[in-house]
Amino acid sequence: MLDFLNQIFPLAIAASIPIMITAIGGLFSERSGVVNIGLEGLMLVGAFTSSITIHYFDQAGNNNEYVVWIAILLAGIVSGLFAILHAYASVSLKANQVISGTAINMLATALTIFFARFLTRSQNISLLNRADRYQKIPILSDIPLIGNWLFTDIYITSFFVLLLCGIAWFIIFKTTHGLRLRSCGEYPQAADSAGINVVKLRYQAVIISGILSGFGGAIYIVTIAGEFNGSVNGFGFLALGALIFGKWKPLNIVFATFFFGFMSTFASLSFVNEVISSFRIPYQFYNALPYVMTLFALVIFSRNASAPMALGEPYDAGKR
Amino acid sequence: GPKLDYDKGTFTGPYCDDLDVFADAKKAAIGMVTDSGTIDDKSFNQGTWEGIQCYNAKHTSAVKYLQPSGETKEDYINAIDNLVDAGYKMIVAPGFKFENAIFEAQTTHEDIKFIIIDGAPHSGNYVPDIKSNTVSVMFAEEQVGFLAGVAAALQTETGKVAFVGGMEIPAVQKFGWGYVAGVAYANDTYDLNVVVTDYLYQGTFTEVTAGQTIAAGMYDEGIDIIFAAAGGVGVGVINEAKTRTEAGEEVWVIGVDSDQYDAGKYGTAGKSVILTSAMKRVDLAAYNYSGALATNSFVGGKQVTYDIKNDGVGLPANNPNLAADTLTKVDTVVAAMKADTIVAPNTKEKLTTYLTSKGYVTPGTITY
Amino acid sequence: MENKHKSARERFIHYFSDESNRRKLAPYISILFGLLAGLILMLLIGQDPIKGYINILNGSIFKGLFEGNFRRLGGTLAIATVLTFTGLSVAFAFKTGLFNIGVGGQMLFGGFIVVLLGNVLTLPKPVHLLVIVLAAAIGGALWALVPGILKARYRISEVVTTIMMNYVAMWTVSYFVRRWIPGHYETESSMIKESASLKFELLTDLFSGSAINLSIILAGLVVVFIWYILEKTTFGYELKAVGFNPDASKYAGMKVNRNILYSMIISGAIAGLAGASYYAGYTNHVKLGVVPNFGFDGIAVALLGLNSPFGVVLSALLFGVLRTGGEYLNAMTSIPKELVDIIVGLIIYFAAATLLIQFMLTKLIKKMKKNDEKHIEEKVVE
Amino acid sequence: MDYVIEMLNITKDFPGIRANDNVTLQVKKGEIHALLGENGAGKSTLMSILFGLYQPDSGVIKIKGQEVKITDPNVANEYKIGMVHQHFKLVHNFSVTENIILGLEPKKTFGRVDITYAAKKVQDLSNKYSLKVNPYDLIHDISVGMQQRVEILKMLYRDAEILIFDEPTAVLTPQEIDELMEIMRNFVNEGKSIIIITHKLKEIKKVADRCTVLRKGKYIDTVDVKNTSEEELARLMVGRDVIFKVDKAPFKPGKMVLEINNLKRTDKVNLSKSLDVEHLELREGEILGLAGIEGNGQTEFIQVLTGLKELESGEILFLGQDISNLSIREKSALGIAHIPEDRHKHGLILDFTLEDNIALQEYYKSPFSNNGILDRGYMKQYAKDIIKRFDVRSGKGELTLTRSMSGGNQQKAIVGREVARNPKLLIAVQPTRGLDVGAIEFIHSELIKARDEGRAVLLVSLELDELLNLSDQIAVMYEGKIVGSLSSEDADENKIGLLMSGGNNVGK
Ligand SMILES: Nc1ncnc2c1ncn2[C@@H]1O[C@H](COP(=O)(O)OP(=O)(O)OP(=O)(O)O)[C@@H](O)[C@H]1O
Ligand SMILES: Nc1ncnc2c1ncn2[C@@H]1O[C@H](COP(=O)(O)OP(=O)(O)OP(=O)(O)O)[C@@H](O)[C@H]1O
Ligand SMILES: [Mg+2]
Ligand SMILES: [Mg+2]
Repeated sequence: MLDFLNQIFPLAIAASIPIMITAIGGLFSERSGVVNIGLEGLMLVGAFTSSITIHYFDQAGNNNEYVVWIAILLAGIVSGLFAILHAYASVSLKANQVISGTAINMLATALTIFFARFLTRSQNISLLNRADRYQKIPILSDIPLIGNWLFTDIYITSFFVLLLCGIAWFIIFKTTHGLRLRSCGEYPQAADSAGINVVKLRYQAVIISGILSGFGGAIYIVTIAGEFNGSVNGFGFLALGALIFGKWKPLNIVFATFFFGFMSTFASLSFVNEVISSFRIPYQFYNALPYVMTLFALVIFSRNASAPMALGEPYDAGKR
Repeated sequence: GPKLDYDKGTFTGPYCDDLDVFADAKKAAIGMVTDSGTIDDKSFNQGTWEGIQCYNAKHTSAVKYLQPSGETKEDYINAIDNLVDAGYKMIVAPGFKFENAIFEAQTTHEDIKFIIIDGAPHSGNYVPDIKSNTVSVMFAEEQVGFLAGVAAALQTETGKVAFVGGMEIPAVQKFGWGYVAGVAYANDTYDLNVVVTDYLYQGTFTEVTAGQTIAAGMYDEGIDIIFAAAGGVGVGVINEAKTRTEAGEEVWVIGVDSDQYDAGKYGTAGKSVILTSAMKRVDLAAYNYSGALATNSFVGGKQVTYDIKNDGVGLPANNPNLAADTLTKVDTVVAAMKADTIVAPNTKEKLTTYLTSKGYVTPGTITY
Repeated sequence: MENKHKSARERFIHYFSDESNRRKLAPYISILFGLLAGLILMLLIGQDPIKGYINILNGSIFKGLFEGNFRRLGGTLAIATVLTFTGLSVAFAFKTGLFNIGVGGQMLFGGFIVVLLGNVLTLPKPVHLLVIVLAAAIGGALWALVPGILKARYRISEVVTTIMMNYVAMWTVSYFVRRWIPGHYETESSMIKESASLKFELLTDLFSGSAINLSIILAGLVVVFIWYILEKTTFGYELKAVGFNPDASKYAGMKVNRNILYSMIISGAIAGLAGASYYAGYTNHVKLGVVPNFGFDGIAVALLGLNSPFGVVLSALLFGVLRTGGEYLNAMTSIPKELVDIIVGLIIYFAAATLLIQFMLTKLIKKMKKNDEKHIEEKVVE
Repeated sequence: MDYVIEMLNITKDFPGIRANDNVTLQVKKGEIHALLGENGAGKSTLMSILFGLYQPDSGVIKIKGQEVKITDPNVANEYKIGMVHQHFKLVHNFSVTENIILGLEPKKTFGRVDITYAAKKVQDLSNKYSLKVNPYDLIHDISVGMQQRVEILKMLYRDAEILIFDEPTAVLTPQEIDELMEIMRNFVNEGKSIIIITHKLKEIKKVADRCTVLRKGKYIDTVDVKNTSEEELARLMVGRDVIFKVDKAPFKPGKMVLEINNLKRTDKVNLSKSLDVEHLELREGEILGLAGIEGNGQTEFIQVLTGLKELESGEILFLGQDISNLSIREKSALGIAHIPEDRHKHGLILDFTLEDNIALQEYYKSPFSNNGILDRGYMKQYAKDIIKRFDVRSGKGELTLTRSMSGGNQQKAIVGREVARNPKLLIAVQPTRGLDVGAIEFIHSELIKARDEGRAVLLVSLELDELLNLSDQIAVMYEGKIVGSLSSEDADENKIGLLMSGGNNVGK
């Protein structure tokens, strides 16, 4: 049993990290009052950007550690820029944010494939450079239990993401910037009359959501997928789910995504685990398990979760 | 304005150079329809397209593929109609999913030639009905699966190997059955005790994450070679293998359909986690029939099997990761297969019989 | 009366002075913008855009039409039919304040029930059809019931639950198909019986053997029915009221939770009908391991159709034309398939930006009015 | 000239309407300047321009003689202009302190908000002006009156010298109003200047020095309050004479309509919202006023009465029938009509047309619908009748989206809808909150009319004037109990005020 848990934890962390950081990105956007169902598309843009970046490094025979980081960084930048489309529609044009998000998803799919074909002649880009995974971390890995669960077989990018989640929590709940951000999502009229530039803040927040989703997409590529293939497998939608499941709170989101990662890892490992597979439960059951468990968890933990009050409402500065 | 040469590729496949040029071949207009995957699936859509491209490279022609908007017979027929309307004279359709669509199309478009790979046209009753303008190309996946099994059994250090399938489609199943038989053969012949510890279908060709997790679970169990015939799931498997290898473990993946050596590369030293690949030369079939069309030597109305005898299946010519000894032994098996002294099982029943003949008590924990 | 004597220009100004009329126009303008952007893109990649668009129209409608071959039109209509159902499902939920991302799953489950009953029942065709259509609606409704209950009882966002239910549908269907109605291949179910197929010889022949089927009539009926419910019945009135303002609806004595549930169920039932249309009219069996894409396309269709039943029909037709025509375009030219996807994405994006478009119209009208005023003044001076 | 603020010839257009038309407003240092006008006269717009929320289309703003451009509230802040909006601009789940410092937060390292320091500063300010707020309370936990003080603190925190109050008294209890007036005077004594928007002439008389009147967006006049009577002010505002005293027929009570015995309900969160009503009765042809300071259980009482909340024990007899367990719909069908307190949240579906909103209570019944099918023709005609009868003004008649209507007209539509149902019992909760005198006059006369036709009217209001003017009997609620009941002859402001604040029981 303990062995099984020891095995699940590192894999579950790896599986949840891309969703986690994307959900945190979504958190910024939604805390500022802008619904972002375009997370999937933004992730995809990040996945593509990182892949094409690494692809060029690969071709140049560059195998330095920083390649991956450059790719992640660029992915963030490009996704952040792409998110401006969403910000422009939903903040400046006061558009229906759901439509705009849907458009973002559609455009991302079409454009990334278009450019992948255009640049590499294939929508399938395999990569040589990938994120490093550390089997052991000095001292930390030796801590009983926790050492096995948190500091074994861990990708360096996972630390990066956890750090970002911490920073996100700090910004949103401790800083003046966070206070202002939240006020825009709750009651932008109040923010405005307090001299806060709602439009600017929302732009910032949507762009941050793009950047973090871009990181998410890139990390998906450099840890899990190892190649780009025109999709991020619905991770963006799962991130959206985790955001709601996590009641728009960073810590809860971290747990929500981890819960999901844990369940899906458990499901996948059940195929392989000798004891569990000896029960001969149909594989469809395991495959459905993460989603079913999430539904149950929602019932238990997320009743009456309250979204930011002004979520989805375009802010009309002077109602002009 | 400047033209973007968008989808006319240079992807002629790694084996194009080796293929013979057809004498007095004319220009040909060859269309292809992909099934569920994309054209760049590193698998048989890509292989087929590479064959066609290769023909194009050698005998400048008109080539085009379409990815249908859906996966139904109607969608396929629409795509075929579109290609026909656009003037393509031969349509290549890789996948058993095209069986119904080709059955209809071969009648509606009598002057067009059809190649269906991995399946045979039928009216819905699964009884092949191949018109004279159609060829059904089948592959002996079990044979190359068998070879992969032999190689795996000979190369494993831990004595544990595994098979991961995507969805249970016929081609994947045959790879798997052959693989298990190959391991059994090696155990029997070379007095080994290698176990196919895990044999499973993940259920999709897309769940990369699941592929990675499953592979991790398997490698943790001590399995060191996984034969992955699983599309995107296989991508996850390969990725896990790379990560482990870079961290110093010694684990392997056996690739499928095409030579996946490149997909398994890590670092810049040119090393790969792909032990070998169970290749299925769809490119060869597509190339050959393109040539047949262009040289007016197309003979339809039949089913053709690409197998070890006509180099339709096999391990790659270059196998940097296989030991010399393994290669020799595999070559023996190849020879025996060509001589029909080894017959790889291509159904579940035949596999059971085969295993029994190799002294296996009926399969235990594993269901094939 | 007066209108008769007004010039076209005056009528234009008069018509668009009304904000709601401006809003109605927005989708058309966004389509125009999307197509314009497509035109520019084609030019950019060195292709002839006129030929491009002609190809799209030919491939989806006209090719063969004048020789009496209606196959392409039929195919486009068949796709549009499925999209009408999924779009309507999303739109109905939207109208009542719910965002149903789970149409794909509901459609799949409804379709599964259809294929199941199409396999195991032996009935005369009319009865069989009736049974499967009803069963499809019930199947879809059942699948939507879970998010409905979770929303009504626990206030859990249907956005998450419907996403989850999509995946659950995929695996549930996969399990039961393989248990009960396995096909020749492990990845699909067996075919439904002829008596359960919505294909109708007369219709198929009329459209030269295309996929068009009886569900197009069903779609027409359902669209009118839903419109009627929403606009003409107390039930629809309640659903909309609850969607807009649950608090006030409660004050007016409506049962808010029950209405949320009903709304979700109906949306699911329509999605289930999409399943009937697709699985009994188009494919005649279920493929495993995929959630149909029509669900997500339905969101776009609904949004472009301004969530109104008739708007949905129009936008479903447009999507049908672009999808089928796009493939033809791809076959005929070296314009890539992704280009059509980009155009569709842009249309949706511009649809989101309706406000910009309305704003521009407002400005135009103002300018025209001002010009007119000046004109009149000048006249007076004369 | 020692004007601190001069707004000269301001014009502001909204699509379809000129909200301010060449308006001029001049405020002297240290004065309380009232801004008076009907609903939609353009008062809020003018103040929003001063506060930088809108830009004027033409006109000049001068501060202390200097011409300035106030492009956004930040600029207004710099000129030390502060504003308490008609609808409070407070974030409901933020603390008092967080709301006050928003936009001007004291910082610690790493951009952290220094909340302890801020809270202390807020506490100090609060003490200085005896505002009695707790810096750590969450906004949604405190009363409306307290929320207003938070708004005031927001201005003080920003060192505002010119304070704008947009209808500050509409939401306050009489006691709170008095306290507010006191606070305002303190400010003026400190040299600050105040602009106050209100519809209540009495208040203007009480605190203001001068008064500027707007009508339909146009500037009418600026008068010295001391030398101008209430009647005069009203005439300036409306453009005609206004009758203040309502005419009522003599009190002729009929059958018992509503009788409440031993009604109990415990509120675990807020005990003062628990109910314990021993006895209350209401007859045909009677207006029963329910007085009480906000938050003393009136809202809950009405919710129990109408079926929105359940009661624990006791009986509610309606025409002799116990209705305590009936649903909202059943009660409404029996003939109970309800004009809710919050018209936007509870009274209307803002995205429905007027036609649909007018049918909101009866759409399910014939003749509005038959067998579940709406009779659109009837609905339209009915809506037209109501619009005409109750003078509901809007752009496109029954097809207007209610969202685009003015507050007064929205309220008229609700009153019309409920009164026209000819209910046996009409429950009106704060029916005139925030309306101008014209609209108030109209709604009052409708309530009286209902009474004179023999209906029972339960009027809940925070405004004593309204209660005293309309009611035949006034009951006072304090901490969920009826602490006194007075006939209109016996009642006066003092007695009621005393009861409201929990003083000794009289009457009964
Ligand atoms: N953002 C806006 N867009 C369009 N019209 C507006 C807008 N704001 C106000 N108006 C219109 O301008 C006019 C003046 O409104 P304003 O809010 O200034 O009135 P007011 O005097 O404050 O009324 P009240 O007493 O109801 O508060 C009204 O007719 C109103 O409908
Ligand atoms: N977008 C708009 N279009 C037209 N009129 C508007 C718009 N926004 C606000 N108004 C009108 O502007 C006026 C002022 O709005 P404000 O926010 O002051 O509310 P109000 O109507 O005074 O509300 P209340 O009556 O509850 O005090 C109102 O008459 C309102 O209906
Ligand atoms: Mg106002
Ligand atoms: Mg008002």
